[in-house]
Amino acid sequence: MQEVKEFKPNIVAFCCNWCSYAGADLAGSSRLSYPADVKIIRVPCSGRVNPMFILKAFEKGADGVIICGCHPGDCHYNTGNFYARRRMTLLYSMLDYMGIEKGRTRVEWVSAAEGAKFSNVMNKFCGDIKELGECVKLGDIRCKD
Amino acid sequence: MLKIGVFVCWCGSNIAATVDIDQVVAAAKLQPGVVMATGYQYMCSENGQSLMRKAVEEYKLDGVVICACSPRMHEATFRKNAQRVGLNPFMVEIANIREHCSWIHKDKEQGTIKAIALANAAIAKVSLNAPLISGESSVTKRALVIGGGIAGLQTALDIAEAGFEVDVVERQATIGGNMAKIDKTFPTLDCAACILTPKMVDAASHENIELITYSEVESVKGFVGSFKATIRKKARYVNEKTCTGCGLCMSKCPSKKSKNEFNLGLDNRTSIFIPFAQAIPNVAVIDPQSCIKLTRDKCGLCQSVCEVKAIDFTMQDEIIEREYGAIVVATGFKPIEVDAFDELGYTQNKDVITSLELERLMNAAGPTGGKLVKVSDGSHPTDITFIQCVGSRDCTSRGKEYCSKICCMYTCKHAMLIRDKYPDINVNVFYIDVRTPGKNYDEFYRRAVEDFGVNYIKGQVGKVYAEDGKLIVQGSDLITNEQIFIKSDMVVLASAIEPDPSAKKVASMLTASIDTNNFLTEAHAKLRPVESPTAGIFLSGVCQGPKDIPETVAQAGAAASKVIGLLVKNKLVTSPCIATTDELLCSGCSNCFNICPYGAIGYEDKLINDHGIRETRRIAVVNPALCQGCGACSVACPSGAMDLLGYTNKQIMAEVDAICKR
Amino acid sequence: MQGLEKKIKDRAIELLESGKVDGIIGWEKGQFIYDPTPAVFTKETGLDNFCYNNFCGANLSKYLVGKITSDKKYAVLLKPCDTYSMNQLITEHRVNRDNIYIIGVGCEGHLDVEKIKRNGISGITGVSVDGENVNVGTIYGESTIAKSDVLLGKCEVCRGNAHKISDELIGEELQTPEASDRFEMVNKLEAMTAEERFAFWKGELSRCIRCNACRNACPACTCRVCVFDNGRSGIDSKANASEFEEQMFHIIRAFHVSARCTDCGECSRVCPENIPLHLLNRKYVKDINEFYGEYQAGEEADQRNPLVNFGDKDIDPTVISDKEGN
Amino acid sequence: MHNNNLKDEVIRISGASPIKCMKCGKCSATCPSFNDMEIAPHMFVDMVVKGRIEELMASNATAHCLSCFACVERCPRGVEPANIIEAIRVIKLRKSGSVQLTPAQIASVIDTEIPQQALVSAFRKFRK
Repeated sequence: MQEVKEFKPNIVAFCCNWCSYAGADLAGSSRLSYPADVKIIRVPCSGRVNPMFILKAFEKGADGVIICGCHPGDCHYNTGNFYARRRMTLLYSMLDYMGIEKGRTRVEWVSAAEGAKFSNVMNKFCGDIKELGECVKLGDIRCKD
Repeated sequence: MLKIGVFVCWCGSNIAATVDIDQVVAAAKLQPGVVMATGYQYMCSENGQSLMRKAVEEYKLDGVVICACSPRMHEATFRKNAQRVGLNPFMVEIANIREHCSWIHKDKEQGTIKAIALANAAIAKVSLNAPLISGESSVTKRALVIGGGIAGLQTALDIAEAGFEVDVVERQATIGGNMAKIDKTFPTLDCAACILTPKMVDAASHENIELITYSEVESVKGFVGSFKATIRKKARYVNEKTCTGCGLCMSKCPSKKSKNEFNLGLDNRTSIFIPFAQAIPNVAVIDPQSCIKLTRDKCGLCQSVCEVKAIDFTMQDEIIEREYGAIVVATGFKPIEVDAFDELGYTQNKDVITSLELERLMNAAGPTGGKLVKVSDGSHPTDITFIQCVGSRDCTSRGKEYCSKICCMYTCKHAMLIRDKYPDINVNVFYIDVRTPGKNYDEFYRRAVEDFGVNYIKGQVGKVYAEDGKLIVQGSDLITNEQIFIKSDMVVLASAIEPDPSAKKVASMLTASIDTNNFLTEAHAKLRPVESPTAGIFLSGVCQGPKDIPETVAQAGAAASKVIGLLVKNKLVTSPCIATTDELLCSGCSNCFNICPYGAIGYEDKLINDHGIRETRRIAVVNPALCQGCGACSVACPSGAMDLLGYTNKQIMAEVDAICKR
Repeated sequence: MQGLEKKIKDRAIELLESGKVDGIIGWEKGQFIYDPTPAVFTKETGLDNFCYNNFCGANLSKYLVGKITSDKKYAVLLKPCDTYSMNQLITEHRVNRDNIYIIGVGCEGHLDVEKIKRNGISGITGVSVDGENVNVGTIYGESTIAKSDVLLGKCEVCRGNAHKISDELIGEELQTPEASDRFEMVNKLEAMTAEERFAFWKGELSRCIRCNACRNACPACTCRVCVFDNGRSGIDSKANASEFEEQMFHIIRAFHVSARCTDCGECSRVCPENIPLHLLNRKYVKDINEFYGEYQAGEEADQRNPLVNFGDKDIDPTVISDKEGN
Repeated sequence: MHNNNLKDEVIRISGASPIKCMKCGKCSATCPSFNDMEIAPHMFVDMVVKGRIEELMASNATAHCLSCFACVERCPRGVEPANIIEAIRVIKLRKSGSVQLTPAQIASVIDTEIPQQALVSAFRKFRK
């Protein structure tokens, strides 16, 4: 009998410094657990997240990428998350259009007070990614046959 | 390659209990560039910090990674520590292995794997770090206040009291603004002039305040600490310095048919005039539109009677250029035009008036000497109906979506004052909601109802029409569920207020943002309510949102304290984590310029030497004093010419890389 | 069409002779009638080799980007659809409007020689459009073919014969072709299952040879240095190190021109592998129209494009992530 | 009693947004038929929000609304009460009587003198 090894997804979370990173800190200090598969990269603002970062993550083997920012209207820089919202909507729609599982990308608005939300979001996202399994499509589109 | 040191904090058992410190240290040592790695019980303790300093010296480290708690806790601590030993503070990166790892993962194996990934990401990032040096910019110790109403004056007085020079630019010929027109103030019913005019005098006589009236700011260049403003001082045709305000010219002026703006057109004034008795400066001004001398080159009577020879028909606009460290916007408000509400008949019936007009009619210095009479025939009214929310909370094109905030209280005040002075007058008030949050405000409203017998009707008015010499107000009473018809002599409309039309122009001049209603936007709705997102621009009074007088004065003082806090500095330290342009790559396409929330990006025609090709190109230039480091521009830039120091594209990609490696 | 060519030529000579412009950017005769190439004509070169026929589909607006620092003045020939690109370039300060003289030329739709050849016609010596048909002269005689069958892809979705910007017009009375719904193929793709879509794009993109023709022809791709050539971008690449890089390239390429793309169709026209790259751009156009209101890049100069703009009630990306179906 | 299907239908047919109502009463203040309507316009709006559609349908108030649109014109929140009343009327009409003509039967019974407009409007109102 072969032992089935549990799939451990690789998940990158971009968190804005002012709301979501602090929300993640709060989740930590409240000991609200979520899977260790989520690794957080601190960015000043969700508006700093370049679509290239997301694709790069997938290229390098990420199975899911999630972007967390301040709630729309609460951006520390006033407008950053508004721009992020448009960019990510379009990018995700494009990935979907190319047949890539849209569930692998996500944007969530998490404030500094929403430690519980952060943990819930990550638990849910990890679950979704586990269901989707390893990300092969993004690296696969140009397989010559 | 940089020499990097890695320090892994146990944080007692906070980290060490779920993360195998030794494994993290061992893994770190394998990373390129890492010359030393060690664990320590409490890195933030003095012992831990000295451990780091010693290692920096011993191994000649160029970069340091601390694997510990959140950077929001101790990043500043460790960066300061680096500085103590001569290492650039921005060569220190934190891997958050407590809040983001040890505290949430109970499985030690998983926790350790993640801690290693996070440490590797920080190592990858720091190896691409470059020393960053904070910039400095100077501060011109002078403030500009745009608007000379109660907000602007209060701000100016507070700044001046702190010892800084302030210029107040006022578009009208006198300072005072809307408050000067008001009769009494709620909830205390003290007279507005009695509390405002002393402030006006204080401002005029203050050695640090210069009042630049009858003037408008034409353009503003520069940035926080060093703004350059161009102010146009309109020709008033009267020498401000010599005019004594005796008023002789006014009594002789034959052109008497101009609408008196101060009394909202309820009476007329002469072409040469002083706006009102307590005007400051108490100097006449000539209205060039109606002056016979200026329009038809005849008359000149005023010039001949003026004993001090103050009148000069050849006077030209004057341009003043000044430098300022901070600018306060206090452009205030105006009531909206109610002409569009044709069902209320403002344009058809003289006895339908606005609340501000009622203020003038009740004011002892107003057109009727304070005697409340019908505008149409000067007779005594016996029934007066007030209509609230005219244009407020109105989503149609006629009105404003927001609540104007002050109308409930001033309507209540009017009703009370009328009932007090003329007990024979019946007063009805149509309301949707009566909103009275504020100290002693609801008590005030209840007094109007209980002690003064003002009749409040929950409902709105469908139409106002004239019948048999009376105005009929047709409205609904939602409590009794009736349609009612009230005979009235006068109808008073509580018109909504809107930002002064100049606010939009001022905001765009200052690159300060405005909302859809043209109110200026604050930097943070809760935490920075008196600052504009644009550094060095502050907000005072109603230009930021509807406010009553006490709130305006409070905000004016708050704005002043922010200005003082800025002007008291000799140098402004600018964050080094700002956007920067690669001149060789920049195409000058303006994408970054369009997206910047701070107006920090400008364009210059620069001579570029691009691998031997010398040419002048349009290049984006970031102003370090304005850039706040959000990085939106670096994403808007398609070529990657714009990048954010401290969070460069390459650094973030390196982190992604390190994290995704399996 | 020949009459129009003569008219343009005469006017061009007049402009050069009078010194009003120093050069004309137009099309030069190729070896065959169907391969004219963009060229700069000056007093020195003369206009003997100038041509304007039904194969001049190339959008010439981009050729002015290289002239931005030049103090010479150029006239450029723009078809109606090309003027959108010109407006967009002006908006982005990529051309110097003061040194450009725009001659709007009439258009009756341009032809795709590959499509003609696919109909078994070869040895082409001349074409003339006659209403709904095209008469193709060949060394073997004349044949007639329906115009709608041989139009360039971009002309099938023509946006009409109005020039959005010009200094003068020549032959503007020509009737542009009837347009079909430009989102037809995008809709079709959207209606497929994710697997079908994936298979479609895998099939298409696997042909990419990274020749960068799409990037070079695109009038919105005008960066001085492309992000994929920028050593500091973190994604620069000369040769592809991984299979992933083409798709990343195409997604990013389309993303970078989204909201700035005028949907001129040059990317697909020039692709040697016939990859329908415009379908990526057009997806962004469609999404932007649906999510943020109708927007046509280059409709006028100095518009603020939807990606450097926002609304406080914009839709949330979770609408895409949580979309029903696959 | 609270029929949400009917409520949705009213909202769909009318295209109005009763939830935007801030209960100012201006619609009723301006209504020329107020005294004839047992349910005043502002009550219509509120009752739709609460799903009390059957009561509205049972009431004769719809018959008294003149469709003068003064309430629509003057509502500061864009609620469009007259359109809501009209929607109730339409629903009432569509439910009235199960015996209806099929399109094919119409031609034989039609009076050629009937204005086209009336026909079109009848089609719109009575279609199921």
